[in-house]
Amino acid sequence: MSQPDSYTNSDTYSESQVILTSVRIIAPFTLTYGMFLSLHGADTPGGSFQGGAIIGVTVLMLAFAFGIDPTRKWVKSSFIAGLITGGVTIFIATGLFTMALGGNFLEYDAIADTFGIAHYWGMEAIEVGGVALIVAGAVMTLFFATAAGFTPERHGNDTDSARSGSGPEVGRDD
Amino acid sequence: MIETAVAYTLAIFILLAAVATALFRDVLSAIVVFGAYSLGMAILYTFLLAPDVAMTEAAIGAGVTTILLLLTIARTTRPSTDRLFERINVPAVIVVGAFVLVLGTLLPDMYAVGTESAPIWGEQGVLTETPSLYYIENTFSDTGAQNAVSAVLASYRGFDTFGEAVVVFAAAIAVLLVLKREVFT
Amino acid sequence: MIELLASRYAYALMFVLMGVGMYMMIANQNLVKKLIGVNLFQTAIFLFFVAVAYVEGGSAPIVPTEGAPGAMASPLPHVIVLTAIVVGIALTAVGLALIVRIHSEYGTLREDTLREVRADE
Amino acid sequence: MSNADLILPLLVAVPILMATAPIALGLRFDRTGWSVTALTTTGLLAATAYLASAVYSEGMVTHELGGWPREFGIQLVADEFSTLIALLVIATATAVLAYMRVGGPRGNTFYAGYLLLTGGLLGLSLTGDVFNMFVFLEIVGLATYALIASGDGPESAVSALKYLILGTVGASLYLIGVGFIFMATGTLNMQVLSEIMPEVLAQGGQNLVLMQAAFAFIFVGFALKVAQWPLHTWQPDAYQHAPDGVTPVIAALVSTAYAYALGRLMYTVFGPEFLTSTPYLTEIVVTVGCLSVLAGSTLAVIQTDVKRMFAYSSVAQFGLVVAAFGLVTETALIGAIIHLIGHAVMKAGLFAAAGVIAVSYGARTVNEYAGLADNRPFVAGGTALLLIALIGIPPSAGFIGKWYIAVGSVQAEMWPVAVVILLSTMLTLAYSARLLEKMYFTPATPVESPHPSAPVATDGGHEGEDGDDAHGSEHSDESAGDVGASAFTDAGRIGRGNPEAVSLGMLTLVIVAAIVAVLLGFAGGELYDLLDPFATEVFNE
Repeated sequence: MSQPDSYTNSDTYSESQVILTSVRIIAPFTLTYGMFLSLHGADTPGGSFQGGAIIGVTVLMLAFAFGIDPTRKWVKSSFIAGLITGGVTIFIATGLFTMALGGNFLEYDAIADTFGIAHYWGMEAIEVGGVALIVAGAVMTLFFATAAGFTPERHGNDTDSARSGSGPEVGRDD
Repeated sequence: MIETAVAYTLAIFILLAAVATALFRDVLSAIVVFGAYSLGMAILYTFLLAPDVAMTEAAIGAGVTTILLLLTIARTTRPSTDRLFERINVPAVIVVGAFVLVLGTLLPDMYAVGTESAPIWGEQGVLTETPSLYYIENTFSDTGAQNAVSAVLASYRGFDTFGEAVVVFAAAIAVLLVLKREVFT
Repeated sequence: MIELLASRYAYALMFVLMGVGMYMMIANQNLVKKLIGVNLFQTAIFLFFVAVAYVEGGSAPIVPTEGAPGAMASPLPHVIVLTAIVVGIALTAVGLALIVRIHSEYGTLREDTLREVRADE
Repeated sequence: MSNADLILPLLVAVPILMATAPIALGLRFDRTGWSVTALTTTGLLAATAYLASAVYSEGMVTHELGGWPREFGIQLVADEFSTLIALLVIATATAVLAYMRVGGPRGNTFYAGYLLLTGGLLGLSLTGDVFNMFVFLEIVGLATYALIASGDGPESAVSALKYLILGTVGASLYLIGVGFIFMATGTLNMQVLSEIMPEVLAQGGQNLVLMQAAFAFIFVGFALKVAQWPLHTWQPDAYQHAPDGVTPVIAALVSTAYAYALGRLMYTVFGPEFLTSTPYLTEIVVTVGCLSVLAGSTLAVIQTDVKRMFAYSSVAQFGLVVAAFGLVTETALIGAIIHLIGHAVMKAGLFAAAGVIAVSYGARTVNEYAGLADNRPFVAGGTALLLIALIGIPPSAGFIGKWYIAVGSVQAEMWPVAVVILLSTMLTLAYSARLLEKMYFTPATPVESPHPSAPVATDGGHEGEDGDDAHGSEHSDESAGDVGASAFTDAGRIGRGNPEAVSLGMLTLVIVAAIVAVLLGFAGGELYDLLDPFATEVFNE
């Protein structure tokens, strides 16, 4: 199952030296800031939603500066899929783990009672391990999918397919 | 007092930005003004003691939303503009105006902004031990976190956050389905 | 009247913003602008919750490690708004993806043109 | 049954956890979606059945998430009402999979979306917190928009966008209602709210006005989501243009879950006392419901597209449910719940039948149904049975719901509702009879191509393969998709669909739905007894 890797939207960015340089300088900082926000949300304003979004936006900045195609080649589909599915899995696994220890869903005190780890770390687990990953992955997905746009793979026969409305013809190109 | 004055000014700025967003004929201009609107909102939130919300609005409302909107018009067309503003649709204005006026009749019954004698603080209502009071008093001893918003988000109402994470996941899946892509493009 | 508006300015602003959002959904023919209208409608509600949580002369809800916390904004509505903002961006993103697809199928973003194209089929 | 409550979070979390599986596995394998989904829903069905046995023998089961007391945390609640809806959701989600195996749509992201929809619907039915309900409303919404847009035609994207905009406005109005509830009481928990409502009523004044405003926002929001006239416009488009495999799920579950949420809020949060004591409230709710019944039925009669006709019929049936909610009597409330269940079963069957007929007979409009009974006796029989149930001829699912609602309207001394029920039955008879007459008494005309524009050449190459592929050997999903698509070109060529493209599972779904719709007619008394504790508690608090 492979989609054609052609992106016809190189017109969405301009290869300006100023932008390239500034993104090169800014990107490490925004990435750090995003991580700081994710990790430090329990005591100060900010948290994993904002942090994850900023991490995602960093990748978007790179895409704007270097073009969407090259960025897509660095950021693999499996990486993005891993971020999102991993985040959801960690989140739910935390909840199920507390249930396995005899607590309720997401009752971190069950972990605290069994392993002596503070309640606090249960929150960190779902924030950093769950939400931040999901948000960062989703921001990238939303951006790259929209940038790639909709490429109808059908043979330009609208009256027919409008009536059929069933069975997307996936994978015909391979 | 100075804070109230700033808040009023911001409120007026936000209102003007919203009206400009509605009336600009050029979509690009509307998007830019809408971004300014979101930033104005974010600043107003900091004056209303909600730094977490302000940061989210700035990062997501002004940041990600604007990027996605810009990307969309880059992927589609931008209609040529002959006029600066849209023609005002009078029937719609009348309908909407009536709607706003009806809602306005609710104002006298709403509690004043910033008052502490409101049901959420256990006064003038039925409940005396409200969740709002409980969270502020017990967040640190219950969870060990100082930011009460984080504590409510991740612990007391962790299930809401679960739902929120699922919404984000669902959005990613939905975009792939809508654009008919099998893999995470 | 003036006093009423001054003490409840955030709610009044919320109602007007809801009206502006609704106007955009009804009157604007461009689908992107309709979606911005939906967004505007939602942000008005966020303002409502933040205003409900606000306490005059209070502080942001960061509790001290020791001692009794003073007057503070309620964290609960803030959490609600955080969730709602994320829900809002999710809906916007899906809406935009739909718009991109509609544009590549019909070649237009205007609702009136779209109606004509569909009627022709 | 000390640990039945642990099932509650699992019912929500497991489908969502499993939704990641098709995506993760999709990186390595092509087609795992259907199997993963089928395993998950079957397992959940068993768990829900276990939960139901606990609830109906020992009463309400609750789970306090995070171990926090309900005042400060979020609670999941399974009572007689929500358990029934959860059971309906998971049973329907499992059953419709039988259709999708061959009928499509397919693809890993599609099944991820399908599992998200299931998890969202279960969360929506089990949550006991008004804001948490908003979150699940949006999960359900997002998944629904995506599933509708997974259709091939460009129309499906337009209908999905229309639904997205109106659905978001509906959910936003609900959120404003939540804000007013919070402002007036300071809490978001449904049970706490139901306990303090009498005091709010006694106190009166400002807080009561805020609660009335909250009700107004919530009711308008749900009127949009449940597709009440005149806010129903998104629904016919959405149902018509969704893929044939998706429409049964959406028509049976999504609006049903929204109607459940409305009922839950009206009766648990606001309570009968609030509903009857607020001036004009019941009259308005009943009027909106009755207008939807009449408008929906009338519009259904004049439709030519069968899926669209059924969609308008749904507007009418949900109107009946909303009107019954507005009657505020025990009998009407139970009648509304039973009608919700019955309608879901009948519409799942009817839309599945419409899909089967479209694929196997190439018929989508009423006129194209001519001669169906002679050529496709089984699916025609199933459709006929379901239509008879929909009209409400006893004994059938459609009859008992209407019967209890009518009895409730007499108890509430709202005679016009009984008259509206009678009128709607006549109108339902009118459009059902049109279809039945075509199916059984109009001979099939030798067809000149109904869609002359369909190019014959495109799928011609598949003609030889069709027969083999349709028997659905394990690896043939992909080519089975071609069968579905080419069925229409066949229809264009010889005026008939491809009977081979219909699997046993697709046909079974129709027949089983028809049988269940009839059996429910006999089980009216039992259902009433199951729901009676809920209604008694609501009305005697």
